[in-house]
Amino acid sequence: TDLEVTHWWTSGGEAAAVAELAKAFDATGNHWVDGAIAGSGGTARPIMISRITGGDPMGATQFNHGRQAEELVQAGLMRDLTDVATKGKWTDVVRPKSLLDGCTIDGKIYCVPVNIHSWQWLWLSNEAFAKAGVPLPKDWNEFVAAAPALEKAGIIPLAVGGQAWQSSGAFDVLLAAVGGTDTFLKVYKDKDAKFAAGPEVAKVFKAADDARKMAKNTNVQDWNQATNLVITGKAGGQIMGDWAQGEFQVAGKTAGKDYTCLPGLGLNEVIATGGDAFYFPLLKDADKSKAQEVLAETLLDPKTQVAFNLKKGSLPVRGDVDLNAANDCMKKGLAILAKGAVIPWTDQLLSQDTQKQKEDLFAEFFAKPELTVEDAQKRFADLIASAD
Amino acid sequence: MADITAQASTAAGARQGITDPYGPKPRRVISRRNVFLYGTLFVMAVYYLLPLYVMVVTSLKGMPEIRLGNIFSPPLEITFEPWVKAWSTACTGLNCDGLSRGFWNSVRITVPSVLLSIAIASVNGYALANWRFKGADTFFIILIVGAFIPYQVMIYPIVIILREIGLYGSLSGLVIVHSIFGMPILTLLFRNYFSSMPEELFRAARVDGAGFWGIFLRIMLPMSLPIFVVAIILQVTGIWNDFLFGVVYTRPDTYPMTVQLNNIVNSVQGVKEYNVNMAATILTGLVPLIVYFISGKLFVRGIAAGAVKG
Amino acid sequence: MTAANDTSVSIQDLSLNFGAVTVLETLNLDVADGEFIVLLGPSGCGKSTLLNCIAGLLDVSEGRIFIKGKNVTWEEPKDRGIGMVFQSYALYPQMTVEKNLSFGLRVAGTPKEEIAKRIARAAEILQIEPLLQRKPAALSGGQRQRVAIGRALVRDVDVFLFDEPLSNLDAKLRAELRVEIKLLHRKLQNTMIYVTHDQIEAMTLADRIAVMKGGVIQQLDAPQTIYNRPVNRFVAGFLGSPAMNFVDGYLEDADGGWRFAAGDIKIPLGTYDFAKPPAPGPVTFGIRPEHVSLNSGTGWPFSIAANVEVVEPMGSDTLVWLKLAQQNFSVRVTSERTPKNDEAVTLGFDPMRASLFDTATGTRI
Amino acid sequence: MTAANDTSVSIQDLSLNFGAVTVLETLNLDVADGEFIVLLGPSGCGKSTLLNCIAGLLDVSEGRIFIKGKNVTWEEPKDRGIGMVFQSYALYPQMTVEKNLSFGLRVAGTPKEEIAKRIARAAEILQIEPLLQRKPAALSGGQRQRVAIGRALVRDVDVFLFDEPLSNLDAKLRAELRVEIKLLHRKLQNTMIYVTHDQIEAMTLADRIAVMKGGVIQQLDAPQTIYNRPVNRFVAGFLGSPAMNFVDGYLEDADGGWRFAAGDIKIPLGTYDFAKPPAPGPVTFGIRPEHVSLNSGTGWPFSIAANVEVVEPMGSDTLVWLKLAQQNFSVRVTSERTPKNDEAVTLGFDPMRASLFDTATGTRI
Amino acid sequence: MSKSERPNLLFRNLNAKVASIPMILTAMVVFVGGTVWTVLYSFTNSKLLPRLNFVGLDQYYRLWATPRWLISIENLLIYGAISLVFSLVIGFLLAALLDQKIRFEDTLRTIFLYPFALSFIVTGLVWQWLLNPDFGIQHVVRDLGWTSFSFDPLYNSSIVIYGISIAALWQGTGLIMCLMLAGLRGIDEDIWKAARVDGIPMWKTYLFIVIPMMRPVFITTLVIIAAGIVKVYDLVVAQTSGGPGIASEVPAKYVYDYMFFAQNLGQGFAASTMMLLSVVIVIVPWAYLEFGRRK
Ligand SMILES: Nc1ncnc2c1ncn2[C@@H]1O[C@H](COP(=O)(O)OP(=O)(O)OP(=O)(O)O)[C@@H](O)[C@H]1O
Ligand SMILES: Nc1ncnc2c1ncn2[C@@H]1O[C@H](COP(=O)(O)OP(=O)(O)OP(=O)(O)O)[C@@H](O)[C@H]1O
Ligand SMILES: [Mg+2]
Ligand SMILES: [Mg+2]
Repeated sequence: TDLEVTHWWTSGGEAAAVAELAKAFDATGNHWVDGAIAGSGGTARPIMISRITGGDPMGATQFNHGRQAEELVQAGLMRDLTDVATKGKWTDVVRPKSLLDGCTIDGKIYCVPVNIHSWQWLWLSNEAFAKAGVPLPKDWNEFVAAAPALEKAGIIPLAVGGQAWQSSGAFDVLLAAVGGTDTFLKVYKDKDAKFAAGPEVAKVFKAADDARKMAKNTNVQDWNQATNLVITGKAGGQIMGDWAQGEFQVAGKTAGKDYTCLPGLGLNEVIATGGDAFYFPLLKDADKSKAQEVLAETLLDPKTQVAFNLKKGSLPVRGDVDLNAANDCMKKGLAILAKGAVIPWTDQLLSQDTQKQKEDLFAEFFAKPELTVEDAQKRFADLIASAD
Repeated sequence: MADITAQASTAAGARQGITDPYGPKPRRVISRRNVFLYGTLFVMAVYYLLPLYVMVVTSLKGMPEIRLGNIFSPPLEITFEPWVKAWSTACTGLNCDGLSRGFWNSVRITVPSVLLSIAIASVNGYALANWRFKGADTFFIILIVGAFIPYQVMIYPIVIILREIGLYGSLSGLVIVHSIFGMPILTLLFRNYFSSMPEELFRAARVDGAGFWGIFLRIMLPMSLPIFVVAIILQVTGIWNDFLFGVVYTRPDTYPMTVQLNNIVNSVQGVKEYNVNMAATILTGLVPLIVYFISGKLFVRGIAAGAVKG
Repeated sequence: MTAANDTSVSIQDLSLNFGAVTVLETLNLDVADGEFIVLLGPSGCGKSTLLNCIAGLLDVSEGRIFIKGKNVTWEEPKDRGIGMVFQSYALYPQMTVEKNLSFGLRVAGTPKEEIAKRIARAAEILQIEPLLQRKPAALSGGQRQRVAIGRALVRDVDVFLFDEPLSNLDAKLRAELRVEIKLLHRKLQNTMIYVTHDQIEAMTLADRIAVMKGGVIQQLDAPQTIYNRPVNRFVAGFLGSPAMNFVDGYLEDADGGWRFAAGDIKIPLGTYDFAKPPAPGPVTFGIRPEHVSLNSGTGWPFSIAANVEVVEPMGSDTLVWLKLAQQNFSVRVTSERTPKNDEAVTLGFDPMRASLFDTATGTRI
Repeated sequence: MTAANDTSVSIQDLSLNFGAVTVLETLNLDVADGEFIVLLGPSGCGKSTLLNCIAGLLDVSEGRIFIKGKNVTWEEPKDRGIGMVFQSYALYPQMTVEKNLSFGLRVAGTPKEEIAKRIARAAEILQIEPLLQRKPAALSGGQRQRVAIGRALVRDVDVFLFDEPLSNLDAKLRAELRVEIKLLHRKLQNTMIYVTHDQIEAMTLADRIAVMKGGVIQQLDAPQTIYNRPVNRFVAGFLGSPAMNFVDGYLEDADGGWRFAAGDIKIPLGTYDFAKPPAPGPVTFGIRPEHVSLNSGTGWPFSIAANVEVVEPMGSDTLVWLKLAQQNFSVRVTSERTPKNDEAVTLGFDPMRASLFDTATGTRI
Repeated sequence: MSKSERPNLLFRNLNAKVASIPMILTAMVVFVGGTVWTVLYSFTNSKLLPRLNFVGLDQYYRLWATPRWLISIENLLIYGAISLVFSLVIGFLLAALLDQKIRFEDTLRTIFLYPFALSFIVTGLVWQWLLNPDFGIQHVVRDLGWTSFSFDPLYNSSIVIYGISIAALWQGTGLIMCLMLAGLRGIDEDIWKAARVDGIPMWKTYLFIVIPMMRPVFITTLVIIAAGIVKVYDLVVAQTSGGPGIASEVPAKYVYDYMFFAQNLGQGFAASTMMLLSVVIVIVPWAYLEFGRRK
């Protein structure tokens, strides 16, 4: 049975990863009809939502699990996967458990998490530091200290693409790394506005100020172009999620030799359990509904998980798979995961509305030096106050 | 104001001497006026042509040359690979068939949309110009104001409307959407055009016994070539170039070319492949461009007939 | 209330307004069978509007219209038995003459042979046989006009409506086609209603002229009656070229009977045929330039001396302008007797040929 | 080669072509100071083109133009000392009448008081003082035309050029403004060159008329000469309304002298004033409708019987149509003597008033 | 005789009414219906899906307290002013130049008009590239040896909106030129002659006589430009995505982002209502004057 699957994975590493899913699904005798929408979630999501609400749903669709699809579920447009989940004992195999929480609404499971993406990475170009003649930094603070040397060598210390979610994400990473897990949770989970206006967060803003100064010469838009700056040694480093690893791989770079990764920016080694999940709109066609079940099972199949996540550069959602093929960085991630040093990610904690406002704020903050740290923090606190 | 009519007068001038003007006034080809006139036009022409030039040149270069060279320099080594790639092998997600699929989808979307929207708008314009009934103007004004509404505002209500009539996601749905959004300007054009036709012609046809449709089909239509050309050009351009409706109201297997273009351009794999992007860009714009190059003259004439008369 | 049976077109209490503007107001008009009626009036007086109402191209606001005794007020134009010829010809530019002529018949589904027969007849009457395969763009103005008439002709209608059919043509052609229309009417004996603002056309063509002003018919009469006994000053001034001379003054009851006085000039009105019992008061005296003679002896009931101001030779005649009681006054003379500028001349005329109007209301006295 | 000093405008060997089309060909024209010249001719004969050449709005192809003795062939329009009035008035629609009049002067930097003075004068002459603050859209046709003339007037020029200034107006207004222009010319004594295709205008206004056809001046003469002794058939037919009657036939050398023969009709030409020595051959005989009399006794050098076909009463006169040698023939009579349709009548005329043309070349014999 | 009675007016002209149904439906259902619906839901706190939870003017308070919205409005005003002024000026200038009976008129007209055939996406891409400091004009000029040359409008917050306007003008002036040219050709030839006889210099003739006479053309043009200005979206997305930061955001993009990206329909609807309101305030009186009370 043909099943149309929409997603916004179109960059090199992503596309390769999707191919794995498609291969696995096609192997079950069904057919994966690829509905890639380029751009980002921002471009793709309205199309997906329009189609679901417009009565022309696809067979399955990618969302970031969390609150993006909450209302669609509430409106009864999405398929309840509890049966499949019970059959596949998802509650047992999915790790960490909190991942499934994001898919659970009123006790029913509505989505299949396929990977764990963590944002908390600093990717460094070994070549760039060599060229600048400074040793590879071990954490964010050393990195900031090395910035002048990099700049002198004509290298952009930190690559931050123009898209708003990159600046906003970078700040969130700094919040968790520089501020620490508690700070992060207090701000985003408890939405403590007073705290957000306080000195703890001010420290983070100071770090963000460093970041924007280091990034000011980045003239690219897309995240992977920024990554490419690091890959080619034009930039010293980039704060980006583990999906960036896919790009290094496609470029044929080896972790540890050509590039270095610092989870939690080397300050606070935690991993956020964000990630992608597949949702299944409620379909009338019985064959397709059946195929949806098959796809859901396939997605969580250990083999698929490995193949997909290796290409994608993300971590698998089940702990019982064999990841010997994983590279240096991935192993670091797995180790942290094993330690249980996980935090929930903003997709789960904040509504898209708040996320967007946050993006607007940090996009402005990173692009506009005149926006002072104090003003930005004040606006951030206001935002947290009204967040939901 | 002929430019170069000096030859005749030089002969005459020689015969008569300067003191006795005879024949046409001698004009120098390089007068201040001509220098200003052609100079300005030339500079403007360069401004307008530059992007096209850059697009074409870039699309014929290989990536290394682009990275090193100058965007304005002609390609050292002409390669058509970017064109081939843009047309047939560039990937979006798992689909690696470039723009080729989108091209046919665009044709399948554009042709019926253009036909339907022009059919509706021409009949509307005709009814407004010749068969005015009470309230018609009010609807027309609403329509004109509607032309100013940002499309984004209408996406959601239209999703609902299409869902209710069960056309969401189908090609017919998209065709209807294009017809709706083409209606204000086209109706205005047709209304103005038909109003500028002699009223007596219409009356003569009524006396002859032709009805609403008879007059429209047999009298008005054969006289409306210029405005139809304008309408066709505007609609072909508008619909072919549409991205928003194409992406929102269709499904991947019917994505038009612009959506494919966006996918190709935004599916960055490592470095941006500017040459492929440019080739894809040109390919996407080719159909409306050809339409313009062929019928530009009629366009101006039609505009004069339909748009300028208030 | 139905129309009298011998009328071809009968218009009863017709009113028409565009929004707040009333263009026609309770207008009545009866046209006899076979009659040639001309609607004459200045631009904007509602002539075309009236014609369009008769044709059914405008919806009337009040009143009704009968054609051949049938109430057609709400009929479609094609069902009224009318044919119409327009000022701009209104030929369908993309059709040949033949197609133009047959369009109405084809729409009505008339059989082919019948169409061919009618076209042949119309073409013969109008002598446009050689033009049948041409398009309108390839015709001269006069030919176009003939085709336009032909289009009405083939429809075999009871009533022909003409809306200034000659006003786009040059003077020469106009004169020729005028005669042709006259002959056509004589041949066909149809009822014809003809709109024009050219008085020569009106005078030469009409059985009766309806002079309109501001949507109201001022006078409806035979051309000569209208010319010689206009009911009011407007009609008097509108007809005749060069226009009638008007002199403002007073009507006085002198010893010898009524007389007209303006400044020094006193004109005894012994021979004048009063339309109603006269009373003293301000009146306007009007006389046509051709009813005044110049230097032609003293045999006139009234004569006076004056100085020539401007002489306008018009070829066949000459118009002589002078002042009478400080008011412009023109006299038409044959070219042979043309005076010079500033020459002193004697005018003579018969007050019987004059018209007197109440200065205030403008009506004939 | 310079122009004679007493000429106001002198055109020498003027040719003009648009691409391959020659519109004017080696045209010569001398206009005396203060003269009123009318260029008359059918549409497309090059009247406007000639006027535009004089104004400097078109570059001539050959030849030269003198105004007031100065060679202005290469001058800008504004430096030629001309003022021009256009058919469409060409008023600047968004400016008041006053601004319209003064715009040219203001651009030229004329002092304020001077401008005011000139406008006051022009406004007085044309009686447009009350209109000065209005915009053209709020003026009637006649008023607009007067403003257009005013615009030429304020420029204080030697030569006025008029391009069909009255043809957009209705007949009545046309007649009025015609007299006004005539008076204006008398008052100003400027040279005026006036284009029209209306022969009444030409006849009444001109000191001399230049009848043009196909870019060539056919005849340049005083109106009466042109009317009475047209040099060719074109000129004869173009002037006069109703037009001259033409009968095709032969010139024969009969016993009693020359005579004209068409079918049964033989017209002895005893009194005719030949323009050149006659020779037998096909000729066209022309006589104006007003030079033929109807039923007026036998005192005429020539008379013949005929049957009335159509009678066209035109108010002041009546036009009677009949056939002579199977050709249409019209006679103008006064309204009193109107015959009836089909009545048998006798025509009489004096061949001295007739014109004879060579049928082949059309030139007067 | 039933015909003597005035027939039911509803059925007179029936064909025309039937034929106008698409227009009436579009006007009433899509434009009016859609607008009313949008306005209604702007008073709710709808998130991903429209829901009738009324929250009064909350969305509007928030809207006008959002820096990004204020920047968007400011950008729209700047962009609008630039487009309006420069489109009209350049369009008119080009038309006036082409109207001088020049050679190659057809070729030049085609050159000026062809960008109009390209979509905003394409236009945006090309100009993004031309204005890219690392590849485009800046890079080329620097290569020529003028190393301090700086021209990177798309990467400079304070002038980015001008950079976007460059592309917009490139794309749009051709059509304006066409309209103007048509208008110029409609001016009575005699007006030109009258002005020449009066000795009025060319530029003054244009400025004081011809331009005022072209009022209807300018109005049509204004409508077309204004409609484009309000809707500007694709161009910004293709060139800068609103960046750097939020320096080139525009209202239409705000609407889109908040409706779909932020999944806050209420906010998006409130923003679109504000846009509609301004359109209505400007356009409706004009439309009534222009189309309402004629004939
Ligand atoms: N559709 C209309 N709406 C409003 N007023 C109109 C309309 N048609 C005509 N009128 C007005 O009605 C009046 C009469 O117009 P009509 O066309 O009948 O005049 P007319 O006598 O035919 O003039 P003309 O000799 O110029 O043709 C005019 O004042 C005109 O302005
Ligand atoms: N710009 C031009 N290019 C080519 N031919 C032209 C041009 N202007 C005029 N002509 C031709 O020159 C001839 C004379 O034109 P002109 O306007 O002088 O005629 P006219 O006597 O003024 O006619 P009308 O009485 O209609 O105004 C016409 O045949 C016309 O077609
Ligand atoms: Mg009329
Ligand atoms: Mg002319």
